[in-house]
Amino acid sequence: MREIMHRDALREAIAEEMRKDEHLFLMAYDVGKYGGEHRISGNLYEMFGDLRVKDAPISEQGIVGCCIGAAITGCRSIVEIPFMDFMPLCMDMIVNQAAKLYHMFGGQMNVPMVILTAAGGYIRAAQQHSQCFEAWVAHVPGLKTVMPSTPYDAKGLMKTAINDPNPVVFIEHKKLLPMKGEVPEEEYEIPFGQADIKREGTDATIVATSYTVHLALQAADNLQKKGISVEVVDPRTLVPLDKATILESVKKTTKLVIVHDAHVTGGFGGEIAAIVADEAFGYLDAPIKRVGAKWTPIPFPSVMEDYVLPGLDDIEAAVREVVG
Amino acid sequence: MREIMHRDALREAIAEEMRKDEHLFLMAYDVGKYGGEHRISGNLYEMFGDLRVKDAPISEQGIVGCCIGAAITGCRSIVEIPFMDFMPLCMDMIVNQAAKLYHMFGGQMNVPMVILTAAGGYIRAAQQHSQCFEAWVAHVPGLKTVMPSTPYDAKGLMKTAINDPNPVVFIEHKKLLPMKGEVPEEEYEIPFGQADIKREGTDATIVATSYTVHLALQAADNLQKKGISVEVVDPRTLVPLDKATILESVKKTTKLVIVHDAHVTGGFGGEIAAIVADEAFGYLDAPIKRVGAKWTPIPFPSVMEDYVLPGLDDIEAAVREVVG
Amino acid sequence: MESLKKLDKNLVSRMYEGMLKIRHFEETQSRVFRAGEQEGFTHVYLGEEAIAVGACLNLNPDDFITSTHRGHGHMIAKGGDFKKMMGELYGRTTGSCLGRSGSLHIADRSIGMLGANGIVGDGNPIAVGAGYSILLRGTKQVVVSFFGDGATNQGTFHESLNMAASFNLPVIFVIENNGLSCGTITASVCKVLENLGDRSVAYGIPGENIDGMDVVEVYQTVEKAVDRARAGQGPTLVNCKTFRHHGHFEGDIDIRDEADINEALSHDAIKEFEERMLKECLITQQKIDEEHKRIQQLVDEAVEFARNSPLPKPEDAMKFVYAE
Amino acid sequence: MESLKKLDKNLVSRMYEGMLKIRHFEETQSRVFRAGEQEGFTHVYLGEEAIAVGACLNLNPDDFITSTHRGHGHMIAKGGDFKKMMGELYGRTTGSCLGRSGSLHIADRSIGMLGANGIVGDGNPIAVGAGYSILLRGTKQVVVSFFGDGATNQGTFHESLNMAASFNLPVIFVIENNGLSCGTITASVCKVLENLGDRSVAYGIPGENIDGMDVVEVYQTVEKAVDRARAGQGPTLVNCKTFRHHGHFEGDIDIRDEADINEALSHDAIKEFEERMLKECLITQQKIDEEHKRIQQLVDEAVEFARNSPLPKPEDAMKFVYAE
Ligand SMILES: Cc1ncc(C[n+]2csc(CCOP(=O)(O)OP(=O)(O)O)c2C)c(N)n1
Ligand SMILES: Cc1ncc(C[n+]2csc(CCOP(=O)(O)OP(=O)(O)O)c2C)c(N)n1
Ligand SMILES: [Mg+2]
Ligand SMILES: [Mg+2]
Repeated sequence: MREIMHRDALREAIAEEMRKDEHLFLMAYDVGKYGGEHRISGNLYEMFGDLRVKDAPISEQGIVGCCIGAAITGCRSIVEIPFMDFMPLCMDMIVNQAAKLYHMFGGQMNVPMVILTAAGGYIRAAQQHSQCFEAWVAHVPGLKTVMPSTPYDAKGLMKTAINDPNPVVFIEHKKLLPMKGEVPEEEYEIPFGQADIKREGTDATIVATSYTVHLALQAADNLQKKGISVEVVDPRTLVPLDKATILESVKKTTKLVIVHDAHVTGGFGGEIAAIVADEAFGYLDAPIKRVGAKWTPIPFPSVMEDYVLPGLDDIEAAVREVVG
Repeated sequence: MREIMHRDALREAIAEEMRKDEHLFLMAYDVGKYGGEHRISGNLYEMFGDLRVKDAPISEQGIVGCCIGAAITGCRSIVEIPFMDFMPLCMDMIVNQAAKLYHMFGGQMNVPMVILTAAGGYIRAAQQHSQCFEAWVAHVPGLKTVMPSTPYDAKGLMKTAINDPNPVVFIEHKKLLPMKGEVPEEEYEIPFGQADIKREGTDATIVATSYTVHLALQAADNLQKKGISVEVVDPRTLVPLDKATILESVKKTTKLVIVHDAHVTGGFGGEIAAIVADEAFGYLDAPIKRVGAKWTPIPFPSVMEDYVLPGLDDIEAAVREVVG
Repeated sequence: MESLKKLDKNLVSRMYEGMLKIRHFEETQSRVFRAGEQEGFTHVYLGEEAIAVGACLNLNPDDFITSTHRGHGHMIAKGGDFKKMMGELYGRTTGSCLGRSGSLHIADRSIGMLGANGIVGDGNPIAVGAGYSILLRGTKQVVVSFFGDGATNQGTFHESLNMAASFNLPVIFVIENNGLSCGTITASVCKVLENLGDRSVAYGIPGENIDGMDVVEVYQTVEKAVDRARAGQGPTLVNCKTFRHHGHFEGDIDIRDEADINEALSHDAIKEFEERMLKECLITQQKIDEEHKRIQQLVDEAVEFARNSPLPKPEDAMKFVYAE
Repeated sequence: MESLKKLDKNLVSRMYEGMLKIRHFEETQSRVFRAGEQEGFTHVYLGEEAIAVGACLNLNPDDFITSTHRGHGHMIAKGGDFKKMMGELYGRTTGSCLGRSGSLHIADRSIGMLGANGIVGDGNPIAVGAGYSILLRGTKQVVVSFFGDGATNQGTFHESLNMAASFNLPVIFVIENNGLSCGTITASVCKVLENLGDRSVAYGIPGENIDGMDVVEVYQTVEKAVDRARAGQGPTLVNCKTFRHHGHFEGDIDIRDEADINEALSHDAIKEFEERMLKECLITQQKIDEEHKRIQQLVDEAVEFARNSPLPKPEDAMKFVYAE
């Protein structure tokens, strides 16, 4: 099968859906002629023109609000917030408006829109361009939260996101965008709320998200050589969350390590740990371990950033600790 | 001892510290002559004048940014964001600036300021005036997160917050503000990172925060009558978190229920559950239960709001479940 | 002041009826709310009737409006149904939002009323989005965004006007300039309060500063703006000076001088319109009395209807979190 | 254009030296960065030298500036030390931020440089706060906030100017209007791009639209603004038209036409200043050549210094999370 990059998989998904719905548009600074801060929009501007691939001012609240207003009056949209670090600038619109209108107005208006963003570190972008806020988003009812780890998942989930009648926060990772993977030529969607077991194993379960899925897989390879068999579960969407697959895996392996790029403290790993400590408590044979960023802003130089962010060593150490 | 309301305890703390430091100011809309949206500032305007108790435009980013700029140039401040629901409007300033500058600039500038806000529901204020975002705040290194439950704690923690050289998010609860409690006449501070055992017990531990501490205490009373002895731990500050007291309590009771007003999913309860499922795993005798808001925006009418938010019944049921 | 005789008769009586409807609805709402018949909070539109009515008389049923925390007047002017409205204010299932949101979030999509909003200033970006959607869908609709003088100091005001201007959107921005931002005198936090219409210069669009107590002036100014918008000539900013009869919300303290209030109350939009009509022999005193009675009766019926309407079921709170 | 002879000789040579310092520093920075000697991202100030230099020559060491993602020029103009700067860009412990933040967050509190900032527009509220602190501390300092044309469309621009105007703060807002917002042509998202200085009307303060390629015009315009600010007459907005030599960041693609770039490059602030000096016999070609050499040597020494400076220790990332 052909291999393409995340960013290209996303563009394909967007282009396919834009062809089907002339009231679907893309809006953000730099999405036009420039092709997107992460080169996701690429040639969409040439394909669909200025009105549907719209360069916007640097006005995060304005842009997101604009897509909300369009959503409740008959259009659909994808808005790009290129760095998730900028999302705090428009969390009000996302949380107080996009997530609430359907509930507040008793079903009179729903808000179909995709908020596409890229989170995460490992690219030496320093304190204000390396953050992960998926835990914030996943705390807000009315929003759905998507975090793909492969181009295949990215494309299928993006198509589902665009066709979802609700606001979907679609979280890419800066390290993933240029990464390649197999993507079929035919159209397909991946339903929300279905975790993917990226690797089967028997001794311990790793639940990992986004870029760290790849770290987890590599750690699993390394551990296999030492005779430890690790199962890697990728939830793919945090809301809705496929609890069943996670619980089943933990019931089988009886050990759980959770990995994400975000800070451990207050991260979504806590949610997963809490679910398992409640609903699979009787099956657990070891403490639940979390691996994520240490409690400090993400510094610039690699020598420091690599120390702060979770690495292979951290993951392998956590697994070894739980398998005892 | 005299009994005063939360709001008055806070005002006393602020007034005492403002008397000591002429470069400490309070800024927000309505804090002046009007006396504050929650009547926390009261007569401070008359006491300290227009420059130090400053009415501001409805510009949340601007106000918080202003306090940050003042902080790094020799002043200290308290900024009020009356409803925590408005905090998403200024999370950028709080997270990308206040929390980061000290780290980013290698210790050249620190940001002493208090961001005072009121969270929570139970007052029929509907979807956009009832939210709790402490989990967001507690996910950001560089910030401290305070959640008092009594006027005594509120005053002592506010004084510590004002004197802290870092940005402190001080989260009151709308139901607490008019609640009375004992507060001594003398000045005192309460250090951050010291949980308070609000009630001792042996059969189960409830960790509860803010207004729900009172629900937990009442539930504990009710359960006592049925022969179940509940310990109620109030962390008082989420960052820094007094893990030791929580872990010790759980090791003693072997059962844990966590309660907060915020949504269960993605709430700070997950963090506490995860810590315990890691560091006190061997002591736990039952699944960890969390009690909080159900997965929906907070609706307006009491008949619905009371269904969504955690109540006595929910807490008692959770404790009964873990004690078996 | 222009002679009413120059206007279409039918228009004059619709102006009058519109203002009376708001006046009686709100007087009654104030009374029943203060009597404790409703939960939560409510902000009434008393005194500002000429703005909503004058503006909305230019609109078609399929045109859109966005609104504020003070939204009843807007909804009535856009054709809102008294029964659905009172049902909502009483938190009953017969309300336009099924009773789940109350005064703060009243909305009726079927008449293009895109919702009262609890976040000051957030209506503007949503209005921009509705305008963008009109462009994309290629209709001739227009949008009117109502908001207060306080809201003009929010970042969203600026972002919205800039976007609407650059994208040449059919949006009319109407400032209800009552000089108050809750408990803050807006003039103390905004130097240009009197001439907020001149802020249009910053966006390269027309701006007007008009007497918001004169329904005819409002009507004619917005008429021009609507014509421009429908002709594809982009947005207009209209600053309407007005006076709010009551405190910020029902039951709030009032920071204004009583003498000033009484002085201002002597210039009432409705009373002066009645005097004009009488002077120009367009109405008789008897007809005036009848109209007041007729409309009050409609309000009373709506109150009765609401009182007798069923409360929502608690578990219905869980509905409308996500659209299917 | 005014004769340079009217100016103080010393001032003329400081103008020249300031611009040359930035030019040589940035040319070198561009080269070493593109050669792969540094990590992360960097934005250079080439072409815009006259603005930072003209503005900062009016400032005392204890005055403040806030900056942007394009901050090297501001820091040099405010008296920044080449070695500390290069140390920072190379991520070394000798950097002004101890190497933890790099190009995007360069800062030096000791010279009143309050930090380059990765969030577009966030410098403005911080500048307002520095201004408020000056008022409260009762000094005669002033603040200059530098930001781009793109940043003028952020809500924070509006909130900041409104606050500074209402509170009458000693802040000078300087727009570096290069017509570009990353990959977006600002004119396409902002109708008033050419005359952004007129946005001052919206705040009731003076505004200027000037040639940002003429260091004398910048100097004299900011001089008046600084005088006003020190005299307690409040803020000024200065729109400086300029031209950026390179793409948005080093290595970025450029959306501008090559012909346009070349045309614009022929009007270079430094080359034209040299010609003026030569024509007015204020300098000789030999002296010009010497100056270039002298300053390039300072830059080269700084690069050598940085290359030989130690990398931070990984675990030092955990420092400066909280001040004690
Ligand atoms: C973002 C935000 N900040 C603050 C508030 C609290 N608040 C509610 S209404 C109001 C004043 C609004 O003034 P204005 O826009 O002039 O409207 P008016 O009440 O005068 O009609 C404030 C500060 C809010 N609801 N939302
Ligand atoms: C809040 C925010 N939005 C978007 C960005 C991405 N970004 C970085 S620089 C830039 C363009 C800034 O343009 P301008 O303010 O004119 O400065 P210039 O680069 O032209 O000097 C953008 C969009 C950002 N860093 N922060
Ligand atoms: Mg007002
Ligand atoms: Mg620019």
